[in-house]
Amino acid sequence: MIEHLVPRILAKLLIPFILLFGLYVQFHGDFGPGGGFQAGVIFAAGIILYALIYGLDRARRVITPGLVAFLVALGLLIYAGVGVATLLLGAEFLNYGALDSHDPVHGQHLGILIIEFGVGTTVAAVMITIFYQFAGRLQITRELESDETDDEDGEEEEMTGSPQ
Amino acid sequence: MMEWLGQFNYYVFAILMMAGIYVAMSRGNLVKKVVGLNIFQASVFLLYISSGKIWGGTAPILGDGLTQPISNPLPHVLILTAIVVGVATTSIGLALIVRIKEAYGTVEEDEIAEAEALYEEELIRAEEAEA
Amino acid sequence: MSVGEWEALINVVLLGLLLVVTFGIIRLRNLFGVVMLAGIYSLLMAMVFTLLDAVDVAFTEAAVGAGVSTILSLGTLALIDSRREKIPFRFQFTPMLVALVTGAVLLWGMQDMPAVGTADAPNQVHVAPYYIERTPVEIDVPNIVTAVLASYRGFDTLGEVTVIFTAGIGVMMLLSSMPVIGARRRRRRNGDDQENDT
Amino acid sequence: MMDWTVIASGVLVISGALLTIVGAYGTLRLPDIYTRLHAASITDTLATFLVLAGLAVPSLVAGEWLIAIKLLFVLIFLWFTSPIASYSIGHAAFFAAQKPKLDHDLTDAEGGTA
Amino acid sequence: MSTAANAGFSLMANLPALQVVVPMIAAPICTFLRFRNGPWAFALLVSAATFWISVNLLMQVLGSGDISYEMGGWPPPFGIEYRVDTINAFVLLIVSGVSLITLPYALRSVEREVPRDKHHLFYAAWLLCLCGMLGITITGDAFNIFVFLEISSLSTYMLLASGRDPRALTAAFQYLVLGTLGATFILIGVGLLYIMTGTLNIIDLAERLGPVSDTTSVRAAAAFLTVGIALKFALFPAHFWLPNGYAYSPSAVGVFLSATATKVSIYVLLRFQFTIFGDIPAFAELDFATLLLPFAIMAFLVGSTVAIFQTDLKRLLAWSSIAQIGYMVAGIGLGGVDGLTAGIVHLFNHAVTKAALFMAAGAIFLRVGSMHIDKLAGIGKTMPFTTLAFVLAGLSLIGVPTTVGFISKWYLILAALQHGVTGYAIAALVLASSLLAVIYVWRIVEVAYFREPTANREVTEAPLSMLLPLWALTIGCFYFGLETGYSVDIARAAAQSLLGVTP
Repeated sequence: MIEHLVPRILAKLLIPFILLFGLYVQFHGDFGPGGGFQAGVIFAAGIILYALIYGLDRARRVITPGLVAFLVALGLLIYAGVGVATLLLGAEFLNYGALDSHDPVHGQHLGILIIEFGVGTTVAAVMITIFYQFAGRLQITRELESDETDDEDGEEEEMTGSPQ
Repeated sequence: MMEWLGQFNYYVFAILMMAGIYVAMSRGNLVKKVVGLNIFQASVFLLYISSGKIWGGTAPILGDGLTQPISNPLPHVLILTAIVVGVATTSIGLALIVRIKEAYGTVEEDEIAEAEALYEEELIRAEEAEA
Repeated sequence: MSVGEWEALINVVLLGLLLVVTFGIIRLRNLFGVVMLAGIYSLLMAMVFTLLDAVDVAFTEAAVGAGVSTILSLGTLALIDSRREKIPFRFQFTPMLVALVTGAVLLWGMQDMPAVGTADAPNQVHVAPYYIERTPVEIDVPNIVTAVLASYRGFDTLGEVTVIFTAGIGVMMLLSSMPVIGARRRRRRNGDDQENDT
Repeated sequence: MMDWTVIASGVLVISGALLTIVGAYGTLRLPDIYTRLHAASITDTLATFLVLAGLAVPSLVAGEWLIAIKLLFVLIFLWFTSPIASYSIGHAAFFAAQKPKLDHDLTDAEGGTA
Repeated sequence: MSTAANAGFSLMANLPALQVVVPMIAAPICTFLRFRNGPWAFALLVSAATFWISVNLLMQVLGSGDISYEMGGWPPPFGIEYRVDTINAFVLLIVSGVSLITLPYALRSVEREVPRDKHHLFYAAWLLCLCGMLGITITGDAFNIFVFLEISSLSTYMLLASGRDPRALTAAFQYLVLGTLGATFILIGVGLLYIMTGTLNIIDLAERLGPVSDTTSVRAAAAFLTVGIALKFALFPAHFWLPNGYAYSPSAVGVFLSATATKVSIYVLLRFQFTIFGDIPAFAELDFATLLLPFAIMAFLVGSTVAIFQTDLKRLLAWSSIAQIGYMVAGIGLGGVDGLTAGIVHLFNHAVTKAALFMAAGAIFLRVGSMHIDKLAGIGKTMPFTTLAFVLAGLSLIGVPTTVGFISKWYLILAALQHGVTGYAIAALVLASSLLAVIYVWRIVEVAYFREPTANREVTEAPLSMLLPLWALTIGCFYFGLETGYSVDIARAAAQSLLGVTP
């Protein structure tokens, strides 16, 4: 593999800012354009850039596929969990007003903050997962194809299992 | 000036939609089909967003001293959801394409049909050999 | 010219560019180029959305359509190792008929639709004013889109998150097991003469 | 006062737009990937600078520093990423064994860059 | 408004939300369960819970009328409303019931046909599919239908492609293209309605359509909705993905989808057709469901004919499903209380019959390892219980009296006979199609009972976990054929409420 020195240095410089921008979009969504979904995509873009430049294996060591798979489910659970919490507090599903018994408007703020965080988590994790799957597949296919030219028997035909 | 523009956005939507349907239905290459679907879906976004616009209005973000009318926020919300649905469909579609390529060695529709027929023949032959 | 008229003019220019790009996508056979044009299409769409006051949507379309979709498509192209459509552009009757009929129904249906950008269209006077008036009181966030997205229609958004979750586990399911190059190998062994791909 | 702002920002934006057109024309007409890249990078750096500067002028005059600073961030970001993108494309082209087209009919191409 | 009710948590009052939310929350949890059979047991538990909820909902609706539930506490046109009436409570019951009865069966089928490391994802997709279909059914908001439609579609693509047979992949992709076209058509239709009325709530929409009902836009919207939904339920010209999709995906998926997916889409058609456009006089002469009638007739003729020539048992059943979709749409297209009753009761009856048939086919596939008809020779002797169930359910498919299939066809023909000469022709075509069904069911019977087993491999009876659900459904075919009190009465009540006729 060729050493991409220039992009590497630039990525080192930019990735923190991309992630920071993701967080800004996440938590500034109440005031300007943005919100959990956009933030998740930007955050994932930062990680994907990292994986593109430093290699998939290194990215997987930093953010393991297991963790990402966990986050995929976690985000949805956070969102739905808020709904369940409001149910248990005696209001309708997703009625955030119930989250604060004194000030429904504050309850709404709180609810929106939490569910946007859930949205961001799931979106970022799903984007990273999808990228990992496609990129990981590419890696494996290349390896298999280079193996294939070596031996002629179709031993790996029945092979199943996870690439990770 | 505004009059002749009346439904220009909707006309463009109709043309883009037709283009999307045509690409998705006519092209044999699966990747191009997915791109066609993307065009098709994105054209519908144009329909919704155009319907929410007020000329001379402003984005639905409240601030001090707003005097202009505010464009309708509801279509924006709906389309945010639709965009997400679109990318979700695209990713599943592309993943399926990858699997199809691995199984049949091609992403062209007519060649897939050939490979599928070949696969079926082989299956029958294998079963006969077993029996 | 008023602000609204300028907006309408820029709108026409951008939509014209959109049409040109679409035409390019239809005609181009190089898949790499098609994917890039699809990215440009999304970016142009995002610009149109900005103009039409849908800043949140524009943001998302730019990030998703021009960003994520393009990356995924490029990844797919790398995986399927195919750069060019086999069949050149040619006229096909049935799809054209379907497209034309759909378009005709749509154009027919548009006759009675209110013009774009008018403030007294039905959808500007029925539910939308409620959101615009009540958001400062009931939710108290400046971005009305966020208020509607997260609270008034929060359940739609929960559905949206579920959709993206489904896509995530779908891709995991489809691509996580070891690739079975079996069929391709079989094909290669059985019919060597069929090697016409790549 | 007002006119001066409009003229200044207008000149900047329009010259940026003209440069973009030149860059686009060059990208289309030049013979090989390296020269095309050259035309494209003009659009990336100078043209964006001019356009963004043109946009910043009115907000600076009106004293809206926040907008100007945001535009500055955009500019810095573009100045970092665009050259890198050009670099990466050139790099990839070089390793994909793309040869510059030196034997091409140059008179045609020179017409494009003028 | 957003003020919280301080009444405390009430399970019964929140059933409409829980109906959808329980499987939705269960899906991500399911992805955490990696141990053997864990995901399956969990999905079964969740399915049982949703079934319990839908039974209670139906009882509440029958007892005290329609239920309206405000998501997030926002009043209807502004927030999303869940609205349960007789018909969707009935469909909810079918969907969750099928899921509950199919899951015990799925255990062995999935073990064999889906790689082990994907089981947690498979069952998560199952739950999402269930959640999507329940959401489509229960919601009272036009855009919410689209969202849940996509949840169920995406998970359906996954389920179809989850097996090992590569032919399922192409079927899934074809369905993806077609399904996306269909869903986007629905989106266009909803958009046009929204532009004309400014609302998305179905009840509010129906009211506000009155003044603008004479516009071309509303008609175009109705056309887009009808075509979009027809693409979704694989009506005749859009059916080509279905045979391969059902035949080459894991058996349990075929059972589940054939019994639920098309039913839910047909419910959506009913909902748009009658609740939204029902009161509009302009639509009296141009009824879009009636325009579907020729396609429906083509569907049952072509479906039954092609089924005869199939050599793969599951493909045969899938083609027969295409025909059955035709019957349902024909019932709706004929209109009137009888026609609608026929359509709705056939939703239920076909769910029971086809689920039983696909279960039997899946059980045979598990033991024989092939679905080729020649390989099934003598199966009546080696797998007596499975084959007997298949034959009995097959009788119901044909429409022999005392079975549920007879009930549906009876009402369908009754409805057709009210339409004069064309009606007689349609009734005759229905009978002809039933005769074709006799032929393809007989082919299986002939192979299964009157040919000697040729395979030298030992074929044993299907496992009990498959036989029990199979026989439960087979008995259901006869029980609901004799005791029509539940299905027909509810269907008739639903038809009357859709048409606004007081009983």
